[in-house]
Amino acid sequence: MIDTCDQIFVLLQHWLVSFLPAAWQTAAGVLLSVAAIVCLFPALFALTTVFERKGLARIQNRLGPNRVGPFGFFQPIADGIKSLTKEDIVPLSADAAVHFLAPVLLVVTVFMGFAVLPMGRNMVLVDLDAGLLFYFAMGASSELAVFMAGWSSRNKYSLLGAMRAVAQMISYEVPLLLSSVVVVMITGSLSLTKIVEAQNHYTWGLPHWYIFTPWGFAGFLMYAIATTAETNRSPFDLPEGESELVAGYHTEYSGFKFALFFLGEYVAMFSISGLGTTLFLGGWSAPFSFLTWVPSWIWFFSKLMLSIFVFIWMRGTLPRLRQDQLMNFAWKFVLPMCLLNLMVAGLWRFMGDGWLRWVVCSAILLLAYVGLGLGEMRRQRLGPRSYRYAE
Amino acid sequence: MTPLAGYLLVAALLFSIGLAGALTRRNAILVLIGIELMLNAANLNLIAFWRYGPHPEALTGMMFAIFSIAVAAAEAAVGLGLVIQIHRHAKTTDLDQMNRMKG
Amino acid sequence: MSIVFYILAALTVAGGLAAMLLRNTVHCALALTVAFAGLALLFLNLDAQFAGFAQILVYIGAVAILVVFAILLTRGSETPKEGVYSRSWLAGLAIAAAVFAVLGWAVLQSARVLPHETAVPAVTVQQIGVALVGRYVLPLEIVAVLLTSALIGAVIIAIHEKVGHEKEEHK
Amino acid sequence: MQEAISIAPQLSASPITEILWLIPAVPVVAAGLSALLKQAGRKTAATLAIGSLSFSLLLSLVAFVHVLSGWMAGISTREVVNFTWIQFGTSNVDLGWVLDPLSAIMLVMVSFVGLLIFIYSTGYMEHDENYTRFFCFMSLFAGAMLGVVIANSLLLLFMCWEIVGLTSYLLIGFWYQKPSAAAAAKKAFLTTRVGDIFFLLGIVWLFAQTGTLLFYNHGAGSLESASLFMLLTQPATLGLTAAGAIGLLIFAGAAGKSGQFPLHVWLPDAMEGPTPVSALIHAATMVAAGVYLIARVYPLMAAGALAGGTTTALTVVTWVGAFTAVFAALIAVAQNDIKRILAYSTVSQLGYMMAGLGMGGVAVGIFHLITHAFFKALLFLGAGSVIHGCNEEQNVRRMGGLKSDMPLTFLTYAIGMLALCGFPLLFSGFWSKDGILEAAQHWSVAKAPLYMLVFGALLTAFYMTRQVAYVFFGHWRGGKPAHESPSVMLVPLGILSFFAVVLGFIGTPAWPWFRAFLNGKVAEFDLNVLMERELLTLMGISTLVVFVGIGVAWSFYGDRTPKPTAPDALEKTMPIAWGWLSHKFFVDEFYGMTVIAFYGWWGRVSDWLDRRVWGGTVAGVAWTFALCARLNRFLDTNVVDGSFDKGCEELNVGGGLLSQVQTGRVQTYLRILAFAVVALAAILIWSSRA
Repeated sequence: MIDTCDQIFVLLQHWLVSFLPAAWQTAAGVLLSVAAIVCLFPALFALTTVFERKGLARIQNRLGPNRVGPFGFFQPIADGIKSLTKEDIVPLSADAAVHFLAPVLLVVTVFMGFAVLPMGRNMVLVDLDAGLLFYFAMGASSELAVFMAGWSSRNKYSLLGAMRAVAQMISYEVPLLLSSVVVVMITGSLSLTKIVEAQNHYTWGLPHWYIFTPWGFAGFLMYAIATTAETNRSPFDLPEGESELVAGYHTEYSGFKFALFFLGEYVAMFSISGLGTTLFLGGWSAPFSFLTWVPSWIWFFSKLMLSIFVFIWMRGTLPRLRQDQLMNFAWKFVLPMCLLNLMVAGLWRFMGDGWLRWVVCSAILLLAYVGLGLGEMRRQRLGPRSYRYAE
Repeated sequence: MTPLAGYLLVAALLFSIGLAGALTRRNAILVLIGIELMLNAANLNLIAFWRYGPHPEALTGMMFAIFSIAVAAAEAAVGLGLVIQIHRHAKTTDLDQMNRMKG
Repeated sequence: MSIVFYILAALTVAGGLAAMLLRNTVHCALALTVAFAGLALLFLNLDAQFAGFAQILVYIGAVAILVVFAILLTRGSETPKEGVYSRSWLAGLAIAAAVFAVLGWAVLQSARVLPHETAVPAVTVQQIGVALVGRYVLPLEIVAVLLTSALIGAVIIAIHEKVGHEKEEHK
Repeated sequence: MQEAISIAPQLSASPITEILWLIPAVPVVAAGLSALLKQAGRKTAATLAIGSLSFSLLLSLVAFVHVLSGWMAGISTREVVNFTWIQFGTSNVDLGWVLDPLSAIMLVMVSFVGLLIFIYSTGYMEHDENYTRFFCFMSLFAGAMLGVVIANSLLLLFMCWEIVGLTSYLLIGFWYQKPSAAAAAKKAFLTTRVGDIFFLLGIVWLFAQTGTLLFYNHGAGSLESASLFMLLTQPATLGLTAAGAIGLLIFAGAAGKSGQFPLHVWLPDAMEGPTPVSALIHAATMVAAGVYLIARVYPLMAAGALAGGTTTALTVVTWVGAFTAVFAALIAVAQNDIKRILAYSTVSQLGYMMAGLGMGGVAVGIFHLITHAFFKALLFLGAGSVIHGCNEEQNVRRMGGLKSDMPLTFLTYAIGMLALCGFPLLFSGFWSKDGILEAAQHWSVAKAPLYMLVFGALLTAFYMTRQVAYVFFGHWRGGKPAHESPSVMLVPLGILSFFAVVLGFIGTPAWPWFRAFLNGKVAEFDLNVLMERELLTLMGISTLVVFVGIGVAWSFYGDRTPKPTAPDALEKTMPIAWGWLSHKFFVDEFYGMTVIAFYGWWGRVSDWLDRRVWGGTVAGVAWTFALCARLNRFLDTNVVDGSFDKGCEELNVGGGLLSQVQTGRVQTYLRILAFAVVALAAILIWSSRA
């Protein structure tokens, strides 16, 4: 019974596919899974927008949407209908083809990432040997979509927003990759299912998640920072800073194309949270050994939603950074920490079992954190605010 | 035609396209793009020979391609840096106008 | 020769052609990414998973972006008045055609002795990794040094010489 | 097969043997570190040296205790760790180290005496500006010496041996600004090289014969029965077996290092170095390395000897040792420099050790080596203290009456002197020398060595008494009054004198613990042995000899205060003999007239050849070339230049034409390149088709 619950989606797929001729079964199975993903995440997106608006409202001491449906829960439906029926405006001087392709490319590359994410036991679309590499390849491609959107709009705000976004994404892709490489080093595999399997062990009822090791904890922090920047979320939302750039690279988009961008951003957030869950939080494995009877996909999605909640929480709490602060932070703090973390992971790997490696690795990371942090703080000379005026 | 010959022909075509671009375009960046295309065509050759060669488990062609990709990335970075600096200096990226060896 | 190969080859060659023929430089760069993507798919078709994904990551994720940045920084997105092809384009084209002729001739000449379908090589990423830090560790180190020096070199080349620039502006 | 044995650490080696290499390595590392120090880093240098050697001593003690406990349990310990150093073709050169009773005892002795002398040096060298350099060399020496001791391969031993020689050279010439010190250093280096060449020949021969230089390698080493048997069956020249010939060659190396006749000349001159150096290197340890080497290869030297018999090699060792013992003792009688007397005494005592080895085996020689190391180090340090106290005065004739000025130095010096003389029963020298005499008594070949050694003992007692009488009795004949040395110098003296007394009791005939330990037997305490008539006679004779020597010397020198310039008491009695003795039997002069004169003559001949014959030839060739060159210049200016100018014009024109190609257009270059590639490929394909 427990197994059936755990594998319910897999069994469902097998059952549905079994009605078809044998030659078609594989293709149909893949198609079915793709369809499920393509349906599931937009739905989750819709739900999340409500939660985000209501959560932000609670943080800012407001009520949030509460008119459409019970407690305002039908708000996304209303929004969806609105954006679908709105006029699709393409600026006269815009590059129409590229302008059209940009949101499509974004959504496609973002959804591609889900192909290798294991969402539960045996629940992975394609178990690629180089899964992580595939994920990052797709993530890197989405930058091009952002650039296309910004450039094709023929609007200086769009272009500036796109440039900012691409520069930021490239800058933070380095720590993102480096913090993930740590996991690969320890697991010895790029396959995401193998990474989850490696974490699915228990000692004294506690899981072997990578976040519970010194390098894993540091890596997770770096990863979280990098993902926040990578998805252009607050406090790294400069590319979309309304006060500076109207709305960034999708200023000139309206109607359904705008909705696609919106969808793409949120789905990117889901997928990158899913990757973080897989890499550091044990993927679909249960947090305690006595909870393993709960279906694995429930654990995956609850961890994913927890990450999303942290994203929303950060957005409600932290102010936006300045561009130079953003870059300094990436290159002078996050990157050195990531490089050091690589070394620590190597040390961890070769020191063998025992308490000593815990002490040594933690000490190195803590010292580096404090040292680098103090260095950063010292550079910040807080003085009276200076105003600059346009000439 | 064997599959290998097909891949080699595609690579040759791509190489020639890249060469033609590098020879005919005015813009320095596009010349660089042409060179990138030529490099990629070479990579395709390497991978194809690896796949259909006698000892794929030795990974020689694959390794060659991977290193070539890494080197191409470095080449692109330096090349584009040069183009930007030239643009700053001469206010143009037109190769036909850049025929003086003296700065 | 499967139909997939023909589709991918057509896509790649079309991308390459577009990259070299289009008038708008940004369009050229975008067409280039199409060619890159086609090549990556060709790699996958050749069972070189790792190389294919690395191709996407490096070329589409980095080189294409770099090209695009360079185009924007050099104001190359505006089509020049005097045309996009150099004055001696005909000679260039002829030589490129000659190169293709020679290469194609060579391939067709040797087509008889080229190997036919072989078994799919079972190569895992782990094997590649082991080879990289084992047999190929020296090239790996050299590439690492090269990348570092290229990074520094690119920064030094492209760095804004503030003092000189400001003086020019004052004039 | 050998590889498998030597690469993998042997299972039988205990942990202490595995880390035995640390004992020499740590002082060497300390030397390397202190070489990096500035001159001002005096404290650091001393701390490094003393700390590293203390560490070595600690490890040596652990190793010794390990061997000792094995011996107590009735197991004779011989653990080796071997590894392959170089591999060429099918043969390989293995290095390794060994822990057995011999090396364990030597390790403790070297590191302990070395440590005491290091501590002493901090006081003695206090005012020297090259303090750090001194400790650097000393540490290097200690490391290399310990390396000699643990080496399980003749090659490794030779390497350390040469480093030891190098440090000896460096330390003798420590005050290189003194011409005499520089000359002495050079002399020491060159003289020992003479022996080392023979040594090296022996090594090469041994390697050629046995294919290994390891001493012990689980039956495959060169000192183990299989190899020895093979060496014995190989005849060499002059009726020697290969084993005997190799043994003699190795002995030549040992003779060089241990100052045996005729290569003894460097050792007295080596006293130009600082006194702690003399004590450590030229009395206690390095010169004993030769004796140790013979002890180490003793199975090779003794190979082929039947029970109670002897071999040619050992006979040679005995005769050379006995002769050196008497010869050096005779010279020591007529010397006036306090350190020179001790130096000749050292040569003489080394002769005793060699003779002991030759006649009585390893235990007899090494026992004297150990006791001698302690009391001779004590004497040298005492002499250093005297020199320090007398403001760098070294001539015994200008001292006197120091008994009251330096009471503690006197006390310890007297203990050392009595131990060296072999004063009966209480002092270690008596027992160890007695062992040698006993061996000589039982030697089957000849009785002459016994008489020579007894005569040597008489002379030893005589010259030591003479020295002590000059230095400590009578009254002060020097310039500035003497003063007692600091306690940092006196404490090592005290410790050494303690051992100079008690060490004898581990090797008395009644309780031959030392011999039993080295030979892996059980030591039995049996006082009755002392009561045997033969032994008793011998002990009586040696006691008598000592008393006679002391008495005669006292009658000549006791309690008199001759002027420094007045002739010696002995000189008045026997002027001719005195002349010979004080000139060291004219050995140096003899060498000067023969070997060195020959080299000088040969050098002059070479110089003449160089200047006249070769130089003339070269000059002739040069002149011919000069002539050719003149001819050439004529041709150049008139014929070549004209055509060359023409050619240059052509080149200019050609360059002008070619510069058309250099358009500065990248694409043109690329085009030419591509065209060339096409042409080349076409040619290649075309030619391959044909």
